[in-house]
Amino acid sequence: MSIIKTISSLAVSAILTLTGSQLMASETIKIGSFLAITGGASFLGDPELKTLQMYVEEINAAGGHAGKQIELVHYDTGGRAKDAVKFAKRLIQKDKVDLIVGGSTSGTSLAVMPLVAESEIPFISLAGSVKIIYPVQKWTFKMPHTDAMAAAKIYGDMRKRGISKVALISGSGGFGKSGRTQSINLAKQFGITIVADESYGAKDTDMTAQLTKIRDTDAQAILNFGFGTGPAIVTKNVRQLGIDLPLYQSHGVASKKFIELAGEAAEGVRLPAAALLVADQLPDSDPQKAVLLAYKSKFEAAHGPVSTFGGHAYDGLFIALDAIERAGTTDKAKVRDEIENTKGFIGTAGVFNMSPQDHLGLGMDAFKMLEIKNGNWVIVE
Amino acid sequence: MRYLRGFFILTAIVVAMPFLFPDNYYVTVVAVAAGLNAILAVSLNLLMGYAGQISLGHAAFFGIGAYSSAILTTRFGWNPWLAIVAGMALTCSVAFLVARPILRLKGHYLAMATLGLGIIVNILLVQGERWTGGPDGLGDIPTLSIFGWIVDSDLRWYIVIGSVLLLVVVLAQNIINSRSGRALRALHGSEVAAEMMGINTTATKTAVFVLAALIASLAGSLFSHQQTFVSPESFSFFFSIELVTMVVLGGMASTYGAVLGAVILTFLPELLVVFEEFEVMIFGAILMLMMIFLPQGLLVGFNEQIRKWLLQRARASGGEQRRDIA
Amino acid sequence: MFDQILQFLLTGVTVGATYALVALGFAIIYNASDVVNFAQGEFVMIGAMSAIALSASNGLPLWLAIIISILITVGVGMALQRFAIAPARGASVVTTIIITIGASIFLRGIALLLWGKDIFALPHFSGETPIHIGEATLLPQNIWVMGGGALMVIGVHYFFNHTTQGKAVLACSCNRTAAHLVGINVSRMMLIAYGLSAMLGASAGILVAPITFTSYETGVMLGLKGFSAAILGGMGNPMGAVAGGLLLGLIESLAAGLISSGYKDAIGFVILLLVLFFRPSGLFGKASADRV
Amino acid sequence: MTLLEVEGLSKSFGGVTAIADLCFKVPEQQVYSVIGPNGAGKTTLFNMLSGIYTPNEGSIKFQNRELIGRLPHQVASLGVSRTFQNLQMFFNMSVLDNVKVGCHLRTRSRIWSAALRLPGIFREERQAEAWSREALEFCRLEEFIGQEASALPYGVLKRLEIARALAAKPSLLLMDEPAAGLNDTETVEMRQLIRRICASGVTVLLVEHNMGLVMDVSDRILVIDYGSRLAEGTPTEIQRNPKVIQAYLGGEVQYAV
Repeated sequence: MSIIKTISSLAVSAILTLTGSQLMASETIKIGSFLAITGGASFLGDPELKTLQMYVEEINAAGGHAGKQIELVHYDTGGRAKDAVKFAKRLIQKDKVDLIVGGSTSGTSLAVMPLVAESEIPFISLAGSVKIIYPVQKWTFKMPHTDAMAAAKIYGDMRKRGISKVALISGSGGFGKSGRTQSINLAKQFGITIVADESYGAKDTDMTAQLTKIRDTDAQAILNFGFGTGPAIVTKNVRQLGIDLPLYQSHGVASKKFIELAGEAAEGVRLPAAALLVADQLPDSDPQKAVLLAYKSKFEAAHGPVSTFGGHAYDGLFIALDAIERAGTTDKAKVRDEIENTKGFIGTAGVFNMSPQDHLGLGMDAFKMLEIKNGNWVIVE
Repeated sequence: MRYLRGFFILTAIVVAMPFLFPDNYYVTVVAVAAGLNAILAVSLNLLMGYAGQISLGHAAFFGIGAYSSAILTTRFGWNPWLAIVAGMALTCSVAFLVARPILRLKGHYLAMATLGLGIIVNILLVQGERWTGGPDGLGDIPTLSIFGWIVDSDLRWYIVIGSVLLLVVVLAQNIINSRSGRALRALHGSEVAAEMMGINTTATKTAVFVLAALIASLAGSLFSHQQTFVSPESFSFFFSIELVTMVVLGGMASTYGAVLGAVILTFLPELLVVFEEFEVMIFGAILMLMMIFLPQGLLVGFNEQIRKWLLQRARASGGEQRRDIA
Repeated sequence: MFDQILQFLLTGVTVGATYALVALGFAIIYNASDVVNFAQGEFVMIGAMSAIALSASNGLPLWLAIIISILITVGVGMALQRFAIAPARGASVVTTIIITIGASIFLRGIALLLWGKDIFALPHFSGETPIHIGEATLLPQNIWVMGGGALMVIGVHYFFNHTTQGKAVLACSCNRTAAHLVGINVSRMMLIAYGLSAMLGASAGILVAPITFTSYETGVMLGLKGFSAAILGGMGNPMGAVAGGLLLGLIESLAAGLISSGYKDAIGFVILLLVLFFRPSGLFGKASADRV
Repeated sequence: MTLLEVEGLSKSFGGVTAIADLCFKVPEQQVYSVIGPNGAGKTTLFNMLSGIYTPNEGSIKFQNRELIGRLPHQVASLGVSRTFQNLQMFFNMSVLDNVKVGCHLRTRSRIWSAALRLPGIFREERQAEAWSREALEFCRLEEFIGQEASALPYGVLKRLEIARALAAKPSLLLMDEPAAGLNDTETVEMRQLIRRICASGVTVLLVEHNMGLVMDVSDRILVIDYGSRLAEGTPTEIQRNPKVIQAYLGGEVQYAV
């Protein structure tokens, strides 16, 4: 009988939620977010959520933003596009948020873009794919550098070292696939030949088979696009097989976790990443330095090693809040216009200068080429 | 028309909801997802609950339908309705081709084979980037229009999905209570006896497998046009397992059980989001407990509980003359 | 070319050894109770995660952490039998499958709460200097995986064929009532079977954790691969499960190396399906016939 | 008229001979019994007659048509129905639906027309129900019509299986140990039922261990041992046949020693 009770109480609560009033005081800024808090991409969503929560709490404790309290409504998509669409609708229709900052993965971001356009609500995506902002869509903005920029940065570095033949290996997830496509598209422009094109599954535990094939090509460097355990295993396997080619990873591994997992094998690995990782190595004249150190120390005090992913949430949140302040209202159209007018915003990913043609607003200089030395990142340039 | 009694109740609920809760997120958005899941669960239940052929790969056919619609409308500019039909035709041939070898298998081997089929289809969706857009998926899928009535709002989608669900429920009930439906249940009960009653079990299994796949394909196309975006993880083996769970949770061999299971499994995560990181654990615990205490599924389980309760009351009041019932 | 193939084979065997241990766990539980335990992968995860938690954050020596984490997992396995499988006895096959799926989600949820979403690595047992066999290489940990796996397979084989307890477990699987009648404590045998299976899973998890890393979600994919391997070998035949695991590992590695790394999993499943079409009860499974 | 003619039938499983060079003829509208010790190959014979096993050699002619090479459902469609030694009820269905499945061959509707409930379906459903009631009444099972098969006692299920087989309107009914496990009263009812079946024009091929029942209802009896024919004849002839006495009693004597 107790089951029946439990279930009926669940049913009652369901009905209550169904009928419950959704009126909210208008004196708050409602920010909605859907993130991959669990699932394979949780290493993106987790620091993003922590960052959002941390700053919203701080602002509210300090009396709110421009006199208004901020309310953060967030849902976990698990990285699934279907759930992203559902939760985006929930944010828009049920929670009636003023704008959305979220979408950890490109798949979930791309999936909600038609909905965002139709509902006319500003959406700041935290995902990497260039498809999100190219072609430009009126209501969608994006914080992280694109995978095309990462590939270009890597190729630039390769050319400097005289490398022209590259073996490509990538994860079969959205990030890896998209990175692979951009790398192939850009290769010609940089005079680079792709001599191998291998891939691995997100949960694969051994990539020696793929790397053995790569070893027997005439590649001068290996480039890996992927995130999660994959890149760490690739790095270890490369060393295990005794391949001493330069190994390039993508910005998907821009966290201390990667160095910890790959251990000694990570020595000498190069990757493009935002300056956040090397904040303390920046010259004091760098305009970003103060912002980066502030974010880094705040995050690390509360949650451990910082990654660039949480930084994107920081950028998104404050670009949104600045726009609201400039607009003097939470009116969606006006806020959108102000986001588009963002100029000289100093974020963790770089200095943002948006325009109607550019909903990202970052230049190539925002990316730093890093090399892992003695278990830490060093700027090479 | 006794076998359609449940259908009329279901119709009443589906029609009443938007009036009772106008413009409500749960009715227009979650209920549409629940409706699609229910269509899938009802079709899977024909195969699994009635014919006793477990399938852990049903999402594959859902995916084939969805991607057929997506690819044909976006890349070739086909009319959505034509794309739906083409998707069903493709699903039909795929299902027909694999049905014979796969349905020879029994029990866990059948489960494995269907699981493998589902995973293979999913890998093709991920790897076939040129057509499917890879893991990032495919967007800008046009919505449906019915004689000029454009299905462009959540409420309209509710009407479309609700109608299709009711239609599928009627189809399923009609089949179950017919010669073919009895043949299905018979081969579940005893394959050899069914054969001896003149039932061509191979053909019957194939027919129900194809039928279930067709319905799944239709659901997939609708999903595709409703979401206007598809990506492979919506058709992963996790979703196949979720569908099986819906069928078993509601009560195997009951169309309404399948609908109930789908509704519960769609709404449960919506309600559990408030528990944040506890959500996964609570969801697992609820699933486990429901199956331990109501192994026949919720619908059958509840009916039995209610019957027991009535019996107890009758006994308490009726006394002596009721003893024979027990 | 030969060196390449040698490397593919070595890789295949190491990966396959993990699959084999998980598959063996499936086979043992299936043999004892006719249940396909979809929470098998979770045993792997719990073993690895608790070993890491104990050794890293609680500072226990590695060997002690390993022993304790195996005991924890065995406890989880027995609890699963006692509180989730036993009460549902007599339920249909699919219902028990859903119960084990529920259990695996539940365990994953608990792991998420306890250890968070991070990915962890266990230190290699004996260094990371590659061992060279011709042009092919191998890590010392790979030898641990293969050796540990082989030892456990032999142990399980001995247990079922040469000990009274092991035979008693098998007797329960053949005929529960008869086993009960000859004085076998059936419910205890079930606990032993689940405990043993959990032990295998945990050991597999601990052995591979230095190479493959682990997180609260690791169990899902390994469970799936283990189930595939068990089916490939023939459900209910423990040695078949081991063979199935090794074979699946080899197929994947060779497919990745020789055909296409993107489609290697698909190739694995296609071969599995082909095997089933020709041998509907797996490679080493006994065909079952209904008596009428 | 011969309804069923078996010639030179042989079947072995992995080198073990189950049936060897068996010949017999079943005349129309009679009760023809096959007896023999356990393991003599009776059920194997039934499984070959109904298309479940394929013999290694020989022929099975039913109404002058070869049965070998036909699948069970094809055999059934020619007018052969059967019951099983181990009950093969559809426990997931009601009593009425179980018997309605028996009407499968007498109805035609397909899954697609059923899904759309085309008009013919209603007629067919009513017809199937009428036939099923008829079969249930014939087996004196009308009181159970609304129940679930899983709720019935064993003795009733044995008769229900027969009702289901009869609903197919077969010309030949294979009965595999219909009286096994029945008490005395039920056995008497079963004997009467077999007689009624035969009287209604259905030829019965019976395998049974209850000798009283066999001797009482059979027109002719075939005795097999180790898969081959030992004797054949009327019950009286069989009872007097020294080989049969030897096989049965000899076996018992050996047991006693």
